[in-house]
Amino acid sequence: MKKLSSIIAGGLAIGLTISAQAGTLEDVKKRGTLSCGVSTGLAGFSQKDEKGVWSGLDVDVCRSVAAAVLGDASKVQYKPLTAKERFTALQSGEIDILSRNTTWTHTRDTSLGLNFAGVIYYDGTGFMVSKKLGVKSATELDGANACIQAGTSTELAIADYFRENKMNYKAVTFDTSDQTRTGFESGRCDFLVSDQSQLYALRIGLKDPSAAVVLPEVISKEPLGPVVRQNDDVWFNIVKWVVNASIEGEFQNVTSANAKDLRKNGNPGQKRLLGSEGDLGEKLGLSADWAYQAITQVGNYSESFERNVGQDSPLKISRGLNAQWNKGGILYSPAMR
Amino acid sequence: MFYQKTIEQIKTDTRPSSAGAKAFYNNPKYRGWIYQSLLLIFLIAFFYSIISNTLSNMAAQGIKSGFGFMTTSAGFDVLMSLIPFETTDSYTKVFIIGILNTILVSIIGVICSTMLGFIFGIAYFSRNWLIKKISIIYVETFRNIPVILQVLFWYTAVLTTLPSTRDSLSIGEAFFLNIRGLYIPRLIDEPKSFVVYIAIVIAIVAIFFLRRWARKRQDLTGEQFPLIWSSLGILLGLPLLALFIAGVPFHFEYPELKGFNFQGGINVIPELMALAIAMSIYTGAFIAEAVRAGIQSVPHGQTEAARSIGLKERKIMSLIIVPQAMRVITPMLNSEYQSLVKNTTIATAIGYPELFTVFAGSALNQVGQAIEMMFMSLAIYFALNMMISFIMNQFNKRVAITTR
Amino acid sequence: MPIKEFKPLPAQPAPVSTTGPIAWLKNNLFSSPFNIVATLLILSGLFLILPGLIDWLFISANWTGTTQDACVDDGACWVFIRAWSQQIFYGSYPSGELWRVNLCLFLLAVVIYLSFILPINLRNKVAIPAFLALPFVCLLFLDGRYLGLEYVNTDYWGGFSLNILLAAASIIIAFPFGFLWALGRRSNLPFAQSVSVICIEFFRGTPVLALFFMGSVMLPLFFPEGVTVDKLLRVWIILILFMSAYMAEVFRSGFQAIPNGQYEAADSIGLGYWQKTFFIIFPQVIKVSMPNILATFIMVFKNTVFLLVIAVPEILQVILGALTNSKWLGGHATEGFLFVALVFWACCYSMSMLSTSIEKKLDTSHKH
Amino acid sequence: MNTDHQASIHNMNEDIIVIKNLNKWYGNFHVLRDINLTVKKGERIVICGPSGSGKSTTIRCINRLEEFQRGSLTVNGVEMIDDVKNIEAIRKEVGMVFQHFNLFPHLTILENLTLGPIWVQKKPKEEAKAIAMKYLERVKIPDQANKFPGQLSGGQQQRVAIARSLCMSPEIMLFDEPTSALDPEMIKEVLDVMVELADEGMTMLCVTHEMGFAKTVADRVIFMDGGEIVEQNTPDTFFDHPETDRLQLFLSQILQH
Repeated sequence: MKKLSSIIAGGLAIGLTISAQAGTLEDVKKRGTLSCGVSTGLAGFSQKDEKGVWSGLDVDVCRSVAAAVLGDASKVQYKPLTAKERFTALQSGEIDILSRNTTWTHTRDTSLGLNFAGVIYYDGTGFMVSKKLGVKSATELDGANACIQAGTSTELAIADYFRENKMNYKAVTFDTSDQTRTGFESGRCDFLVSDQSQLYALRIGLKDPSAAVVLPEVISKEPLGPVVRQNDDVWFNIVKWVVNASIEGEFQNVTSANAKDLRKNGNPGQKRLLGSEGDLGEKLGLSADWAYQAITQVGNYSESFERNVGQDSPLKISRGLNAQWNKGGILYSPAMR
Repeated sequence: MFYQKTIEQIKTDTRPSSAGAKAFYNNPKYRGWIYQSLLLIFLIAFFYSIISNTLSNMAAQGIKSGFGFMTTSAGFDVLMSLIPFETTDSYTKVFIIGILNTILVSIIGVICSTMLGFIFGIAYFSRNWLIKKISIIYVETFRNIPVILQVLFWYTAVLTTLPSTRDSLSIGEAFFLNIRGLYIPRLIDEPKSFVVYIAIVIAIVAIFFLRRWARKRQDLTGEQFPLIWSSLGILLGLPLLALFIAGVPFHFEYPELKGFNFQGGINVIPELMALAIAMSIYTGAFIAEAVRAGIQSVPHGQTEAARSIGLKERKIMSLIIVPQAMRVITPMLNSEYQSLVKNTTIATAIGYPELFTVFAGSALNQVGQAIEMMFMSLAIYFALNMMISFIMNQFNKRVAITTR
Repeated sequence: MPIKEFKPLPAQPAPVSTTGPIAWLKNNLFSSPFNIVATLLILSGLFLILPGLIDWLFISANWTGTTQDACVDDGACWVFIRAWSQQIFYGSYPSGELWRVNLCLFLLAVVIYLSFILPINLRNKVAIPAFLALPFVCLLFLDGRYLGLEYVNTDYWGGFSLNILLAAASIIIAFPFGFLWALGRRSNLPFAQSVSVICIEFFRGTPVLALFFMGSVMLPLFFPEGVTVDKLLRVWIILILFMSAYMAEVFRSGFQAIPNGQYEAADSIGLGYWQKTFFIIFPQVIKVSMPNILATFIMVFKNTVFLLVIAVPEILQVILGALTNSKWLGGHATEGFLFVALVFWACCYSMSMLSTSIEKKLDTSHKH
Repeated sequence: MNTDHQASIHNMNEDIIVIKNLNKWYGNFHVLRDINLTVKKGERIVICGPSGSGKSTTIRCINRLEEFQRGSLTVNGVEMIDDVKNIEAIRKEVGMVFQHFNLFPHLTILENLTLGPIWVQKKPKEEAKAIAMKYLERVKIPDQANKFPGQLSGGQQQRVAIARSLCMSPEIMLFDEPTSALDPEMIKEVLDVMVELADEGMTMLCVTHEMGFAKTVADRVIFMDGGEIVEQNTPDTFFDHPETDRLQLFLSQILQH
């Protein structure tokens, strides 16, 4: 009986974690892994393959942070979360960082006890319609049915848009984005509303992708980025600057392939970023090679983008807004000095 | 004296062994109170810690509390509602729409699953080998597959088999069936239409009296009256007569294809169809099993005895088998209906806007007050289940009295 | 009068018209006009559906390959299932450590087998503790930390093995809880009784989807700041409470099936309340409740699929995740759902067969 | 009333049941082999034999609770064919009492009795009740009319079952081991009712092991074994001078007890 109860005690202890109040950085270092909240499955952003390996733009944020903090991009513990539980999971301390295509809004930033640490993808709500309908603009959609994923900010955005334009619509909501695609494909609704990033993924999934077009209208701003808990500025800074380092890396032409070389032979800006000059890492409470590790192991923003959602992926999303500021986009990293 | 008082308790609770009965903690009465006090202390501590933790967590996370949100505007659209709804309407209205939609699909589910269950339950006893096998396959297939898969399956099946809006299947220009659902004409009242409604009421009352008259007549003369057919005749005939006397005081609002969708008429959305089909088939399998068990619980000798006094097969069923089987079936029906109501929550997988999808789903995501909204939803499910339980218990009493 | 010797008439074969395939057809398929019509309708229905179905399922299905590109034929793309099979059954559990999951499944099978073959006196002493220890032993093995094995976080557990183990671990722990609640409901202590009734009715009246949702969103609020409870553990707690309520009702009807004489006999040999309950009543309640326990288990086992709404990587969640992978965006939902349905059907059907056979064994009453 | 019965006894040369070459199989098992039996009106027949010999099956064929495959069966001039109307007509002529009574547990005793008269014979309720009470008095339990079967003893239940059959005023009564599920003292009360019935001239076929009843009441005793009729004779000859070794053996076995 004694043995039994000790087994029970041991068993129960496994699930319980009491995090020290010291700070996320110490917790992560002590644990040796980064706990990262991701989506249960979102093509190009966070997806698992047959071997159980996670990949995607959202996932790469976590990998970069793990590389910067722990020196190893694979030391990430992925926690798939639904839209409903994502903030609770972060607030309760179950995850260290939430990187789950979450739109940066005023309300979320100010009232939930959270901080958004940057933007990794400038998104917006868009429409996809069947080519057959011959619709050229969203303003022609009066009286149509809309396929929407339930419980997203899209649900509100579309209601606002239609009210503003004095049009009617009928919302057909689905639980997952895959189901919205099925609904759209079968003709249950006339158009599909979603973040543009998803529209491309959903379009690829159609039996005949060329039969659908994405309309030019973008009816809302949806900047997506990683989120951390409030009142932990050390950790907030780390995540913020890891995101920036990846963007700066692209700007400075530092890639996973040439980082090693540039660390020795690069210009001062590159050297500062890669830690061979200056003390940027130290100021964050990390080792000097924090950004070097992140870029060599995960790649700069461009590499990550093209690999996951861009030209090297099945989604083939063009950079658009998400290009560097000097190339027609709005991606702009604060100065790395 | 003392022992006499507590003898009931001793019998069912504790029986002290003769040794050690003196110590007060061995006294069953005190022991019971000790257990209960410990339980009470535990519960107080438990709830106190939960409530204080929750409050401090909510404060830290900036979660509001209270029911203020009920009056604010929802801001999103609901696919289907039995009452008029605008995106600017309040969450209270969303809540009511959710309840109504839950009740709607539950009622459809209860009726259809009962029909399916009885048909397949009785089919098990068919002399036709194929029918019997189909009954077995039906029960064993559908009750052993998680209902959520069945909902997804039927939804896919419904969506893939129905034609697009432009190629709707139609009967005349009144009934249309397409991927957006079933469109039927809506009946619009005119001033004189009350005549028809009165005729319907009269017909129902008339049937009630006809039944009594027919029973009395049989008691007196032994002659049987074709009650079902004559009732049907009255139920259809009287309103029809009134309809023509009043000069057809109705007109129809026909569904019409305008732009993307049909406008007007009544629209039965495919989500409702898929959910109702899945619920009916899934629950029907359990009811069929209950019906089978109920009929099997009636010994074969009952049938033989009834045959030997010359009763016809149909009368044997209605006078001998069914009344006896019902006492086994009724309690099972009660729990199946209750789980049907609870299972409607999986509508969230296909987006039928019942309570859980629309209120504990969409609305909760926008408002974020999980505790209030979850408990409001749960209260509704409890209320619905209690209602079912009440009705079935009344029914069960009637069955039980005549069985003994 | 001389006694005649009785010579039985030789048995004759039954007339051909009453045996043999034709008679069988006549009796079972075409015995009345109604049956003839019904049979023809059913057969024509089958002929309409079956060939296309078989063609899609088997003949023009794609069986070999590892990527979506291998699915060239019109039929089902079983390559999808094959490629994802490890995820479907084990989730992301590390490939090298799968033996631990298999060990747990094996232990579960062994304990169940033991509880059927052991003599009754050993069953109480061996099988019950083995059952109760099993979930925790499995926990230690799957987690690995405390046994010096590689640590596998619960986030990596998943797939169908998770459905099985979670359901089993829940029902095992729900046993004592359910039994306590049932005792509470029967007891004469008014407070204990009402607490039990409230617990039972609350968890029986709540949709399981709502319970899971509460486990994922509301439970974290109940713990003090800084304390986090693993999601799987929260789910486990919810499942245990949910099942306990159903088990309590199962036990309650079990109690009612036990003849009063048993209580009196236990009293007469001077056993105390708890002794009486555990040594005399409990084993008998378990025995008569066995079919209902299995039915409850089947119900909860099926309900584990609902865990997908809170992103627990059980089997259907794996399928849904796979459907969103950018390399598999071809819409293989049908194949995935069909496969999950088949897996569940096979398990639940065999369990319900087991339940029926136990019921038959238990049913010693004579029916006439 | 009595004169009526006397008349029917005198009218004993009228054949009421004629069974010719009756053969029955359960699947491939040959249960009834060339049964030939003619019963005259008012005749009282006891059938005995070891279990599985086909006694019950034989009498159950008479009111078509069992089908047969070959041979012919005529009841009161109506030949049994595979036709619903025909079967109903025959069942109206034949009452049956079962080993396990088979009363309808959800109906009161009175309702059990009036069920047939009301729904089959389409009699007014009051008339049906009067008939029921008449027969309940005959089986000596009119005071139990409003109870449910479960509240009665086995013997009372069996008497109700007999009364239920009599309410349909059948020409023939079949008894399928009516006493074998009863305690000894209850056997007597049931047998008494049966003897009374026999005295009134009812045509009776009775499967029973009550040899005393057979000796005192039966006009003819039939011994069956292996699905065939081995011997039939008057009770005296049957018991005192069995013709075959099989019957001798059977008698020696049951009389030992």
